[in-house]
Parts: sequence; structure tokens; C-alpha cells
Amino acid sequence: MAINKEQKIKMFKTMSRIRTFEDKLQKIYRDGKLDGHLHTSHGQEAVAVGVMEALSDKDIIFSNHRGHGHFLARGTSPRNIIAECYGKVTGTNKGRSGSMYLVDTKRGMPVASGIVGGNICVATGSALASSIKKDNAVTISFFGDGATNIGFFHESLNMASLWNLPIVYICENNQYGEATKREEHQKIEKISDRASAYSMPGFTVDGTDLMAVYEAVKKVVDKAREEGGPALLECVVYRLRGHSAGDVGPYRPKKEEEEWNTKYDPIKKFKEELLEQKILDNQVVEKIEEEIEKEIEEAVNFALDSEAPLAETVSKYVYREEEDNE
Amino acid sequence: MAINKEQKIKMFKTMSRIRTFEDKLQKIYRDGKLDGHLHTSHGQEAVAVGVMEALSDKDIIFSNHRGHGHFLARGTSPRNIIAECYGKVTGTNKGRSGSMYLVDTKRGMPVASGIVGGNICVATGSALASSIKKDNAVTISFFGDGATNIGFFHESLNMASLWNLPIVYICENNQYGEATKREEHQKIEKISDRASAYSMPGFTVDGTDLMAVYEAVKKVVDKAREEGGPALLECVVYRLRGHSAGDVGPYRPKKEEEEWNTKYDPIKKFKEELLEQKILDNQVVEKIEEEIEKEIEEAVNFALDSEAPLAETVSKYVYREEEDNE
Amino acid sequence: MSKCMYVEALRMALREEMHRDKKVFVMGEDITRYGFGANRGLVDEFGAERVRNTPISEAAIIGSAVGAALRGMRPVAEIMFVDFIMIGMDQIVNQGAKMSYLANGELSVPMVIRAPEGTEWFGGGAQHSQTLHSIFMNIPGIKIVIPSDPYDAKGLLKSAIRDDNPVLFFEHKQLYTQKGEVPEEDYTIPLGKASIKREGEDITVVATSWMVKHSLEVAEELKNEISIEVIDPRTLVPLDKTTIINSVKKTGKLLVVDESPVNGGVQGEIISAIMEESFWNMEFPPKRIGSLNTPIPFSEYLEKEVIPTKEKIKKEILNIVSS
Amino acid sequence: MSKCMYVEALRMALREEMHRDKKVFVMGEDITRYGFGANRGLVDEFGAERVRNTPISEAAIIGSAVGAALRGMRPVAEIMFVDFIMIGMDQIVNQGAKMSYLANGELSVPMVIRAPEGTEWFGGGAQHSQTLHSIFMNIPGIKIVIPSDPYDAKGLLKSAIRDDNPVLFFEHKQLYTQKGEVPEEDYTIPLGKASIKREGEDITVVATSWMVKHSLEVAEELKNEISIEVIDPRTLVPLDKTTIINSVKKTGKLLVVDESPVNGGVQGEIISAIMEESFWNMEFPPKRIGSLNTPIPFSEYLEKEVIPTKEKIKKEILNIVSS
Ligand SMILES: Cc1ncc(C[n+]2csc(CCOP(=O)(O)OP(=O)(O)O)c2C)c(N)n1
Ligand SMILES: Cc1ncc(C[n+]2csc(CCOP(=O)(O)OP(=O)(O)O)c2C)c(N)n1
Ligand SMILES: [Mg+2]
Ligand SMILES: [Mg+2]
Repeated sequence: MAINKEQKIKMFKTMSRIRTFEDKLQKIYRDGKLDGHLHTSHGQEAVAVGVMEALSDKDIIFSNHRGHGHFLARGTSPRNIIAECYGKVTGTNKGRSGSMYLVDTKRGMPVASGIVGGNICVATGSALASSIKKDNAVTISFFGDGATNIGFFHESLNMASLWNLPIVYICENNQYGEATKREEHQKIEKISDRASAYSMPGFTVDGTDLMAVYEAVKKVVDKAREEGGPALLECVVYRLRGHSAGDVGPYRPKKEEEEWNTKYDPIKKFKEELLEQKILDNQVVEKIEEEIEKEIEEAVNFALDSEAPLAETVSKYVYREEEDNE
Repeated sequence: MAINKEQKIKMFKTMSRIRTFEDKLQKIYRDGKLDGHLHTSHGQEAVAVGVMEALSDKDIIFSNHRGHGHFLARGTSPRNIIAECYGKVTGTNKGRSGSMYLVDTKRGMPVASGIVGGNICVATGSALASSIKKDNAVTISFFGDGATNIGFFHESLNMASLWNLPIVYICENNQYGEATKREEHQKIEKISDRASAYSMPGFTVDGTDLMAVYEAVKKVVDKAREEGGPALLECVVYRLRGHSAGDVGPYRPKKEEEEWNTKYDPIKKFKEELLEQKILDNQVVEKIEEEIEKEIEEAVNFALDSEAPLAETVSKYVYREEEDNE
Repeated sequence: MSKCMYVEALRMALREEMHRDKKVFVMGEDITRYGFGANRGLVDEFGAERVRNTPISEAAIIGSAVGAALRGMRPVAEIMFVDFIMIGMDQIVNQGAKMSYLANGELSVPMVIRAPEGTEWFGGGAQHSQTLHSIFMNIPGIKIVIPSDPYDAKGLLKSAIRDDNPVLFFEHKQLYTQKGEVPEEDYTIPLGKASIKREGEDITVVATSWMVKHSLEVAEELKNEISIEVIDPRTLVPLDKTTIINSVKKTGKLLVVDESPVNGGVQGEIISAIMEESFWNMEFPPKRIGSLNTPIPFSEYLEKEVIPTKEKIKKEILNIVSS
Repeated sequence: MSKCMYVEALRMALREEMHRDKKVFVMGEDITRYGFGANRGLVDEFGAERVRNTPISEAAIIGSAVGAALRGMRPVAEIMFVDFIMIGMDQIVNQGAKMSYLANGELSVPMVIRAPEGTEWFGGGAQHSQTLHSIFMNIPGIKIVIPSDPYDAKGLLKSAIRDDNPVLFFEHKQLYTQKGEVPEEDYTIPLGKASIKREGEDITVVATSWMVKHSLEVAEELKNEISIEVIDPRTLVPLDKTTIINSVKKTGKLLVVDESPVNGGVQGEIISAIMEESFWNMEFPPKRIGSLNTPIPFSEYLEKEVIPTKEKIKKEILNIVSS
């Protein structure tokens, strides 16, 4: 299915929204006005947007600690995410999560995992549910390069392959786990090669190329939906910022950063493509960017104006009891 | 290094000792005179013996729940193992282990793991110690086909490869994990193919061919000792008996069992080889078998005659305290 | 009503719930053909989709149960021995137990993890005989069920399956072959309701799982001298403090017996919880019995030294009452 | 003697022990350049062989520490947040804790696992703010150390490293930047010896880790009304009951404060252990304070409702003493 002009513009907007959102959040954090663990996905926007475009409404997405982009691309409002980061009751989790464990049940996004690789088994179980229910939903599990060294990855991929589960494991290989470069945490050339240890198809795609991501995901998702069966998709990107908002990455070669920033910024790349294809012109781009800027400003104000959660609600839903089922 | 006649005879004896030992133990168990989890290694004798022959005295071996053969091949006395199975104070662990967690510190064999795959990380740490100490010891980690689906396997092989540790992971692929055939627990053709997920060399060898095992192990152990670096060695065998002494394996095709029993019994195979090479004749073989029979009988009597551990020692060494260091 | 074994009662519960609700399914290592047998035969009735043998991958078993539950299924996962739960500990503690809370009740994790624990006669030793239920009490978001007889086993397993939360369900290995009356029809026992297994006046013995049988036998043996009330909490989370407090108000004496190692075990938790409200009712210091703070040794000569026995329970009761 | 931060005291201990004994080495995720900094700079002094950044593989980190320790090394592994220990739980419970016992003392596992725990100001939320030390008390074969100030941190870490057993070493995140006097020279503090942080006559407050500071501040604030004795056990296994019992004999009142969730937490264990011997000394029921039985919420508005605060401690003390 080819992507049409309107879709492309929408996808460009979404990527820009993610970028502006995270620039803003990082700034607020660095100004000391926001606390907590905050991981931005600079450089990975094309993965989030490309993946979501290839999914249907009933699909299920398990996100991780670096999840703003996943949620924004799926349609969660920036207001609710920012409110969550401020610990307000209007947040996605009513202030219980902060940036790391976002949830959006209306959009098929269960709680994201702040345990690296922690969602991989859980997502596999979601696909198992679909396989038993035959509900035609495909499950996506997002994780980083560092997460591919944890036992959960291994046990899950083996199980999913054995049971032919409808799941796509998406590794956002941003080449670092915190301050550790990939060569220092695993010896393999391509992460997708690990798929063969489970007789599972594995693919590597340029994660800064939006259309390439979309097409690669579409293929494996459609297959999972129609025939069942998992795939491992490695999206090669670069973490354009530090590991978290406070990290300026002193351990990374500046030259490396610069090179990626100029050549592999997915938003820049896609913008140039759209300009070239005359789908956008500079004026329209400027307008889009202004609108988004405004939207994010408003989202911040919304969060600031929101109420704190009430103290007396603090122990609610530790357990889900029958009376909670309306 | 070629194996000479004397070595071959010794190795044949050791395999026979393992078989007779386990036949005996299984019989005692089935007669209801012995309790506890008891896993025999029928069909896997050539692996135990081939591996040990390729090691030096300083090497370290981590065994598992199916470990009698490993210990016997390394030289642990049958008496002490049987006494252990009877829970006697003369046992390898003074009655604290039973069959599953044997130990022989004098022979470089730390406590075996009854947690499937549980020793894989621990063995990796042993190799790490060697790598830091530069003591030239190579560590062996034994585990089954079923164990290759547990997270420990994945995390450890990645770490060992990354750090170039002197360790050989030996998978005794006996084609079953309890009642589960390998096709039902993993989809891959060869377990050794999993090595490539860590950029580690992986090999598959016929584990019923004693000389082939010896040579394969020798190669990777020598390399590990000289240059460091792990390897994964899959030894294909067949579990000639049930999972444990009480299991008669109703879930297995009888034809399959028969075929392996006739064609791939490592002891039969090696005996025929030795007869053919005129290293042994039938009379000598008979004599060897008689001697071993007697040795095992005596070992059982030794165990039966041994004392029970004293009640007042029961909480000793939960912690190792300074006064314990003589 | 017919007499059946504990393991059969469990199987009845699984069967009935699988009939009642298509969302219920079972999984675990070799559950169709090996192990203690609670799932035996289910595959013939419900097929391989809903009765799944898994690879040896405890983290993925538990984690995938969490995931399937999040998606509306009701998995009942079996971990072959409780000791192996440690491999999937993260998936319980950091995933399963936190989901409902983080999602403000918009998601729930209606899963059950069944696991045999405990020791005696079995010769499992240090890695196959532990009693580990106590440590889960400290993890908010989990319920803990630990039935001591076939009747409770069936009724509680059904409640556990219907509960919307992660439930850990602990079965003492010795109990599997114990027999008792079990109705054929559908019934449930609410989580959080203790059972007074024997009424008495002189001392309250709170006992769990296999220890209930020991305690009841001691109560019978001593009946001419001492009137012993034996209470089985049946669920540790939620804990029915009221029933215990009411008993202690009457007896003024408390002994808690559980097979966990004493140090940091549920025995101490129950004592502390009861002391908060019944301190002034006590006529004697509350006492506890558990395993020694020692790994379980294999040897039958040693094993019995470590675990609580009838003799140890009797001795302590006599000690308390005669003081 | 110079003032330094808790995290610096830890680093001093590591440095000194690494100089003293070549068998000591450290490992953990990104320990050379990220995290709370206890290992910062060590790599320049001792090289990458003995200061190892690991992959994100908590089971292999802990398991390989067990293995290296079995072979005579003395690994000090850092787990970035205590929550992640759950991933390697099996390697502690089923491997590390059992080895010496199974080998009758012929083998030992002299390893230390360091992990930051606890909450406040940090915004870690449910998977990064837990207090999990309590659950390890129920596992025989492990020692548990939990220092509350820089002086103790240095002395106890050295003892932990020299100890022949698996030691879990818990550091509250809030403590890292706390300052205190720390001698430059070598000293150790024995495991199993409580510290009376403040003497008093009216009530015994047993507090751990970050709760010690809260308790001391309350004691100071209330000093004109109430004379509060604050005891820090410093190690939970072994637990120095004697010091607590002696104090309770004097005061007749006991409050235990720890950040673990109350249910199944160390608070209850300490109370039960003390009641066994000091029941008759008590003038008032023993009380405990911990976190609510609730996951830690992210929002600062909620977090403080869950964890023990100075106000909650003060209120309970006043309640006990004024009764
Ligand atoms: C099990 C676990 N270990 C360690 C951490 C701390 N941590 C948070 S993010 C991170 C790096 C993850 O790297 P990667 O998987 O590549 O994802 P990225 O952050 O690069 O997106 C680490 C080590 C954690 N949250 N969970
Ligand atoms: C972690 C764990 N899960 C399950 C078991 C129960 N169990 C003991 S042996 C075994 C089968 C192991 O299969 P494999 O690794 O192939 O070794 P084999 O027994 O065939 O030698 C199982 C499931 C265990 N001991 N540990
Ligand atoms: Mg990364
Ligand atoms: Mg096998």
C-alpha cells in the first residue's frame, strides 16, 4: 500500500511534534523545573511514526522507558504526557508514572516498561492472547540495543517462534545503552542476526528513513496478521542526545555525534524529501512548525494548570476489585 | 595429541563404570530402596569421558542435575556418590545434596546445579576469575538441550564472548527435556547455531562417538587456554532411559528408542571399535565388566554401611565464618 | 460429595473454570504428561491451544502470563517447583504486581501462578524443597493463596482464577495425595477469609498449608489436656486478621506455624500484625515455629531437623500452655 | 578525619580494599561513567580488568559474581537500582546462598552486591524506587548490610568485602550526598553489631538507612519532651538483637521504622524477634512504620503519602509515649 501525500504530511507533522515536544521537555528539565528520569527519543522519530502508520487500531504496542515518541505517534495527546511528567492528575497515568511507564489503554498501549527488556515477555503474552483468541491483533514490542542482552529477549523470541505468535519485536538500535557503545556490550555485527537463533526472520532497516521503516514494518505486520509468526526488526538509528535529559554525553566522540546529526536526522531527511518531491514548500513547513510549537506550549500550560492527584487516592487500584468493574 | 591404547582402555572402563553405576542406582531406586530425584546419563557416557580426557587437572567443571557421569569421569569415587544418594555422611556432600548437587572440590568440580541452566552464569564467572587471575584454567559448563531456552544461556554467552573468557559451553543435546521433544521446545535445527548470535564459534559433534567428542573438546579447550575465548559445543546424544529413574518414558516412540539403543549406544559403539582394532578382546571386556560390577557392588555396600550425618551439624556452613578457615 | 485427593481437587477446579470461561487457559513445563498432575488430562478435553507445554523459560512463562492476562485472558501458569519462580521474579514483582496500579485500574492482571513447595519424603534438597511464599508478602499488588486441604484447594483455586489480580497459589507437595471431601458442584471460597479448622479455648495455633495437618494431629493428641484452636488463614494476602484476633482474645496465647525459614517469614508478620491490636489480650509472648534458617538438606536424617515437625509443634504448645 | 559524602565513603572503601587485596574487583552497568558514582575513577587506578562495565544482563552479572567468588575472587557487583536485582534473583537465592552449605564449607561465595534503593525527590516511580531488602531476610545463606551514614558505609563495606559469604549491601539513594566524618585510615565495622545513634530513656526507635536521619531529627525536635533512643541495626542478617533488647528493657516501648512496605517487611521481623525475649518488658504494644502496601507512585504529591516521613514518625512516637 503506497503512502499518499496527505499521509506523508501527517507523518512529517507527527515527527515534528515528537521533536518539538521532547526539545521542550528537555529544556524544562534542564532549567530545573522538572524532575525524574526523562529519556528523549531524538533521532528515533521515524521509527515511532513509521511503525504506527503500519498498524491497525486493534494492534497492541508495548513501549519502554524511551516512549514519548511511541505514544505521540499513536495519537496520545502531548498534554496528557506532559501532565504525567509533572505528576498531575490529568496525566496519562494520573501522575503515577512520570515519563517512564506511560499508558494509553484507549490506543492499545499497555503500561510501558522502565525495566530494560521487561516488556518483551509481557508483549509475547499479549501475542499469545491474540493467538488463542484469534482476534487478528498484532503485538509490537519496542526495546533498545542494550535490551537484546537480557534473558527476557532470548526466552521470548524462542517462545514466540515456537508458537508462531503474531508479534513484531522492534529493536531501536541507537548504538548506545546509556554510556556504553554497542561494541562494548555485544560482539555481533547486526542485531537482526540474532533472529536466526530462533529460526525467526530478522531484518535490519535504516531507522532514519521513514518510508523504509514503514515498508519493513508493514510487511512483517501484515504477515503476522495473516499467517501468524514473529519477526525481529532492527532499526538502526543514533541517539542524537544524551541517554537522559540531564546527560550531555561526554563519553561520545563529538565527531560521531555531528556526523549523525547532519546526515541521519530523520526529520531533516524526510523534510528534504518532501521539499524535493514538492509535497511541501518552506512556507508550509514553517507554518507547521509554528503550529506545533504553539500546541506544545499549550500542552505545557495545560500541565502546569492541572491539579495534583488527591492524596486519598494513593492506594487505589493496587488491587483491582470487582466493584471497580463498571 | 593422539590417544594411545592405554588411554582408550581406561576410557572404555570409565564409560562402563558410569553405565554399571547408573544401572545399579536405577535398579535400587525402582526397588523402592532409594528416594529423591535421580537422573541417569545413559547414552551420554562418551560426552563425560571425552570431555574429561581433554582437560587438565586445573580445569573447572560445572555439572548439572544429570551429573553422575561427569563426576565419575573426572575421578570421583562411586562410593562417595552412592553414599551421597543415600544421604550418608561419607557422601560427596556429606548427605546434603543427593544426586543433583554433587561437589568435588579436589577435582575442580564446584556444586552442580539442579536449576536447569543455573550453572551457566556461575561457570561464566569462574572463567572470568581465570581471565583476571590468568591461571590458565579453562571452565566447562554442562547443560542440556532444554537449558538452551533459558535466559541464563543468552546473557552468559554474550558476556563470555564480549570478554573473551576461557570457557567451553557443552550442550548435551539428548533430544528431550523431561517429556518434551526438542522440536516442541525450540525450532532451530542445530543448537550450535545459537553461537553465532554471540559471534562465538559453535560446533556440533556426534556425542556417541567418544573419539570425536574428545577431539572436538580438545580443540576448543586448547584454544581457550592459549588465546582465551569461549565456544559452544553441541554433543548430539539420545537419552537412552527416562528423564529420571522412575520415568519409563511412555511419551516416546518405542521405535525411536530402539533405534538409538542399537545404533548409538556410545559404549557398545566404542567397544566394537576396540574389538575391531584388537585393543580389546571379548575375554578382557568380560573381565573389565566383572571388575566394575564388583566395584559398584562394594560401593553400594560402603554407602549402606556408612553413618548418617549428625543432627547437630545441620546448620553448619550455612555461612562460612573466619574460624572455618584453617 | 466424594472423597478425592488434593491434586484432583485442583484439577476439578481447573476443569470447571475452563468450561465456565473460555478465557482461562493453563501452561507450564510438561504439564500434559509429567509432574504432580494437576493439569493431567486437560489437553484431551480442551486442546493444545489452551493447555500448553512450554520451553524451560520461567521468565517467559510468568511474563507471558502477565501479558496474556493484560489482554483479558485468565492464564493459570504452573511453575514446576516454587524454587524456579526466582527465575521469573522480575516479571512478578516489576511487571505483574504494578500494572493495575500504574494504569489506575484500567488494566488488570488476572493471572494465577501455581507452584508446589515444601519438603519431607521427597528428597529434593536445597534447590527443590524451599518454602518461598513469605517473601511475596512484601510485594504490594500480589495476592497469596495457600490451601491446606482438598476442599479449600478447589474453592480457593476457583476464586483465584476469577480474581482480577496476580495470585500466587502455593501447594505443599505433601498435600497432593491427601484426601478429603470435595463437592462435585461449583463453589468458591473468598480470598481473605480464614478457616477455623478446630475450635479451642486455651491457645490459638495459626498454621498454614501442610502445617495445618500437623497442628490438627497435635490438637487431637493433646485434647484431654489442652483445648487448641487451629486457624488456617488460607490466604496470606489478604490476611484475615479478624478471625485470628477474635481467637487470641479468647485464648490469650498464640503460636504461628509455617514451613518458611523463621527469619523474615510470615510467622513474624502475623505475630506483629496481631500484636498491633491484641497486645493487651496476650497472657504469654506470641511464639513462632518455622524451618531453621538453613537450606534444606537432602538427607532424610537432616531434613527433619530443619523443618517443623509434629514433635516440635507439640513441645512448643506444651511450653506455652504450661508456663 | 575529614568530612565526606556517603558515596565518597563507599569509594574509599572500594579503593582501599582493591589496593589491599588483588582478588577484589568491581563490575556493573556503566560503572565507570554513569550512575551514582561509587565506582567513579577506579578504572584509572586499577584498569579495565578489575573495573568492568557489563552488558545489561543482571542475571549474568550476579551469577558471574557468584562464580568468580567461588573461584577465590572477591567481586563487588553493582546493580544500578535494587529493582533490577529481581532479574538475577535465582542466582542469589538458588546459587549464591546455597553453595557453602552444599559444599560443607569447602567452597564459599565472598561476593558483595551493592544496590541503591528507596525513594523521595528522585521521581523514579514504581520500578525504580522500591525498598526490597526485607525479602532477602527469609533466604538463609545471605548477609544483609544497610548503612545509614558515611562512617558506617565505609567500615561496613570493607567488612562486607572481607566476609566469606554473599552480602547484599543496600544504599538509600538519598544517603549518597549526605556528609559525615570519615577517617582516611583503614577501619572495619563488624557485621552483626548495631549502633546506638542516640541514647534515650523513654522509647526505643529502631530505624534503618535513610530512616535513621528522620528518626534522629525527630528525637532532637522532641528532646525537651521525650528522651528517644535511636538504634540502627546496620546489618539485618546477622541482626544484633541484644542491643535492641537491652534498650527495650530500659524503655519498655518500641517503634521500628523502615522504608519497606509494612506488610511482610523487616519491621515485623524485628518486632517478633524482640517479642520472643522482651515481651514482659513491654509497657506498650510494639509499633512499626513503613511504606504503605502500595507501589511507589511517581508524583511528588503522592510519593510522600506512601513512604515514611518525619511527620509520621513523630506522630507515632507521640502516640506511643503519651498513651
Ligand atoms: C533491567 C534494567 N537494567 C538497567 C536499567 C537502567 N537503564 C535504563 S535505560 C538503560 C540503557 C538501555 O539501553 P538500550 O536498551 O539500548 O535502550 P536505549 O536507552 O538506548 O533506548 C539502562 C541500563 C534498567 N532500567 N533496567
Ligand atoms: C529452571 C528449572 N526449570 C525446570 C526444572 C525441572 N527440570 C529438571 S530437569 C528438566 C529437563 C531439562 O532438560 P535438558 O536441559 O534438556 O536436560 P536433560 O534433563 O535432558 O539432561 C526440567 C524441566 C528445573 N530443575 N529447573
Ligand atoms: Mg540503545
Ligand atoms: Mg535434554
